Amino acid sequence: MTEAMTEAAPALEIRNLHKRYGDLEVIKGISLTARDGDVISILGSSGSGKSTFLRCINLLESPHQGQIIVAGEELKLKPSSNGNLVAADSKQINRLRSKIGFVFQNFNLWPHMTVLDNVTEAPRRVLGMSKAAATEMGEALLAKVGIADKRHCYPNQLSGGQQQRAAIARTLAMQPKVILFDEPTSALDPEMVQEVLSVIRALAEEGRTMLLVTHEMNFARQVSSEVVFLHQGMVEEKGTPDAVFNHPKSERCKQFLSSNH
Amino acid sequence: MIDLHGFGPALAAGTLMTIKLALCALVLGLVLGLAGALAKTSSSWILVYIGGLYSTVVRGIPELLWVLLMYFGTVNAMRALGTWLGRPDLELSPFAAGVLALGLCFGAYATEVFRGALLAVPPGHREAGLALGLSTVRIYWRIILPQMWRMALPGLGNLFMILMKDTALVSVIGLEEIMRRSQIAVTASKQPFTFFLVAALIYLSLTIVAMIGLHFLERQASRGFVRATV
Amino acid sequence: MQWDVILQALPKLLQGVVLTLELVALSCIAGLIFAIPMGIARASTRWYVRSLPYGYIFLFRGTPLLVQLFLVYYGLAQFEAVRQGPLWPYLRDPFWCAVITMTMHTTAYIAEIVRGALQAVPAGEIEAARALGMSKTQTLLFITLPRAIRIGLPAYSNEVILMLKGSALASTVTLLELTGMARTIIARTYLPVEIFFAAGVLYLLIAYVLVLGFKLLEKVLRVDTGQLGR
Amino acid sequence: MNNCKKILLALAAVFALVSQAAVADKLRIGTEGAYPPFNLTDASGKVVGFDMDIAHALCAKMKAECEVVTSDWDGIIPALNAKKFDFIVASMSITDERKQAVDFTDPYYTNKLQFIGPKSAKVAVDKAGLKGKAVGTQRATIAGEWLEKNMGDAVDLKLYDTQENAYLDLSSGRIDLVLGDVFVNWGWLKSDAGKEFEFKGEPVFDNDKIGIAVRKNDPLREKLNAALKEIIADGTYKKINDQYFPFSIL
Repeated sequence: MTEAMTEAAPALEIRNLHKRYGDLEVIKGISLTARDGDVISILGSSGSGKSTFLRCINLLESPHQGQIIVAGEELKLKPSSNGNLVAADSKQINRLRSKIGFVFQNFNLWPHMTVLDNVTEAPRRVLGMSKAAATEMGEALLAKVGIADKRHCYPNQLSGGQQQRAAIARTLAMQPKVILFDEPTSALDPEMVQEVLSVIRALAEEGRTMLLVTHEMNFARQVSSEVVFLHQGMVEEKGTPDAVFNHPKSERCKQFLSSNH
Repeated sequence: MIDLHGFGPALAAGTLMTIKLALCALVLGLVLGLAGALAKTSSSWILVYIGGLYSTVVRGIPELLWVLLMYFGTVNAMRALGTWLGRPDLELSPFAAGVLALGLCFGAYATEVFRGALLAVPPGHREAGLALGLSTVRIYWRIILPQMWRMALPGLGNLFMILMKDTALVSVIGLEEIMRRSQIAVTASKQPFTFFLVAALIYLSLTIVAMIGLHFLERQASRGFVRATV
Repeated sequence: MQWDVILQALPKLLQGVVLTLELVALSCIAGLIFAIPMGIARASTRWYVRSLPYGYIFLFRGTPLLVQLFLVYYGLAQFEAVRQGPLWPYLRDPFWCAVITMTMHTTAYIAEIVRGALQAVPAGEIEAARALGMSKTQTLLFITLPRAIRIGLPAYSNEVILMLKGSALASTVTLLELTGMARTIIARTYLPVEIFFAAGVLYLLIAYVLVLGFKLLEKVLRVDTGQLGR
Repeated sequence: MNNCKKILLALAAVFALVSQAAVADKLRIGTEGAYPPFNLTDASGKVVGFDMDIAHALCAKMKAECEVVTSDWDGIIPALNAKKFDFIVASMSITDERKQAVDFTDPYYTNKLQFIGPKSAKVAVDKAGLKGKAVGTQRATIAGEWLEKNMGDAVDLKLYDTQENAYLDLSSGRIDLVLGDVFVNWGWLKSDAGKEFEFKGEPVFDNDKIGIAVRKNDPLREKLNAALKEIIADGTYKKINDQYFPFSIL
């Protein structure tokens, strides 16, 4: 958190975000600010809207209302025919997306490319990096997540934990301002959870700005600078890990924590 | 264009012949396909081999060639069969040859469709039947086949559409279905575009009717099942 | 079976094989080129983009190839305007008529394969590309299409085999491809069983080689691993 | 065993396997039905033409009941040998090659082969004049054979399933010439479609005897020959001839 206050604008700011499917409102006005170096864990029971919220941030889902501001630059939105907000400027959304990394629950590696190609594809296409430079960087990132020896393998030859680490390397390759983790360990076998968490922990210790939707309570408690508890599409409780985990004010949060421990 | 130079009734008769041909070939093909699939999924390697040979060889040779072969090539075999039956003049009419050739081809493709559907029935269902002490035949008849039918239906529907168009090939052995009638009309009228276009439209309407029929069959067959959304 | 007749006919039949292969290769490659944009349009979420390809696909899949071939070859020549038109040098040649018809026909089928394959690419993989900041076009070009090609390849190889068999119809517009050659030889020897048998074996051989080739291609493109998760 | 046979026979009947074979006392005339004016199919599906009139006259003389079966031309001899019908009246030339497969009656008319082409084109019908020309004719005919034997290296030979299709391509300009039976060509030139076309050169082959084909060693041949002699003798033949052509084609 050393350089957190040196920049005036926060890395990511969400204001009053709403999302509905038809008549069903699943996000009912969530605001959230992540300053540089913040690690914000988002907790909540299934159906509380935490994954949807995360996916709205880089418009994988179209929100219904709200503002998204990345490093001081507001994402231009316009209403589409069905009432959703969509990106008004396709160049801008692609640029901003490249600043927001996203790690999926089920990795979504491209199975027809090697691990290294998965990592270098976006830097080459989006950032216009040369093949050599992208390869050099890709290999370094794969080494960093501990699967340098797997760079020429195809995703399906890897274990789940290795695949998720490759996916994290793919995200890091874009040098994002913020990384969003959408339940990165819930598709993994228990013995592989730790290897992924240790990679995320290392990123937190580097001072990366991250939003983390997770069910790993202990992990959230250890790495987070802030914890947000969602219930039925709204922020129910919010604060430091100590405040939320040890002294929850809301009944629902207490229930959730006791049943998920 | 309305009376089509007097060939309207002839084309209608041809359409009727096409429908008859397609339906007869369908029946034969379903029987062959089911037999082929049961053979290919059986535990006897000989049956597996025969089933595989059937579907591979038949699918590798043009339908047109099968039609010609079936008409001209079966003479000796039919004569032998006829002698045995006490009817030495036994032979294949163009209609029978067409039904056999098209049914044979339909069956080869249906073998694969049925096989896929058979394998898609969860093995647990069979095991449950075995655990309850049902006989193998009964398990097939009461548990596997009814489920398989539902899964095979879309594939079979596609094959039927293909079959209906392949009936045009039987025109080369002189069966007076849509295509042959159109060619005769072209000879008389010297208007190939008009009559082949009419033929195309007839086939298209047959396809549409078949699609509608298939839609209802699929609805019928999927009663009691929740349709998968993805 | 008169083997010497087959042996004598073999050089002629092999000439026919060459023409058959030319027809299939040209139409299947051209068909693929036309089918990719058509399949993409067909998979569009906007109705006005997908309706035109839908109509095209429906028309060409709903009518027999034989009718289409006769319409293009004999039908179009009925019109003076076509005979004076700029395309006549091609349309007067039965080879190009066959290639054009087969291409138009197979384009419809391949477009459906492309559409199916595009829609079968797991949504997550496309999201991953979008989340990394790739534009829609970049995602389509570098992620979705390469992935769809692998998903669609087995179906495409089936279509190539179907066109191999469909090419037999070119014999009805004077082309001496394998079936045409066989029929011409039979017209002189009156031995349909022998010659059709030989032609059938040749078709099987070509199909076999094509299947092997596609298996190899699937291996190179790692199609099997691409199917995980489906 | 007997039951088994009965079942099989019933099955065969279901599939119409015996649809034509069952009527042993009826004679079946094989023809193409696409070769005007000799044999063609009219709108009602009936096969008519010179060949058919001759065939029916022969049947009347033989006091036999006859029915007409059509077949594609290039399969017509195999079909005869496959007992799809009993004799072929389809303007078939008597050739040595065909004689190896079937027997022929005495000729019932004599044909010539002659080229036709567009009136606007000047063509000499010899090897030099035909060089590189696209010439169409029907597959498995004497015209096709003649072209292959005599002009094979000079012309671009196109073989059609029916003579009519060759004419269609001649009118569309795909081919330069058609070689065919002179009477058939004559009939087509007289029709609307043939207005712009004319005979080119002299007949190239003028002793093309047309006969009725029967299976090898079939006694039917002698019966047909006798009937043929009768209809020529009693004027029936001439009557039919005059309906179609203003000259004798015997």
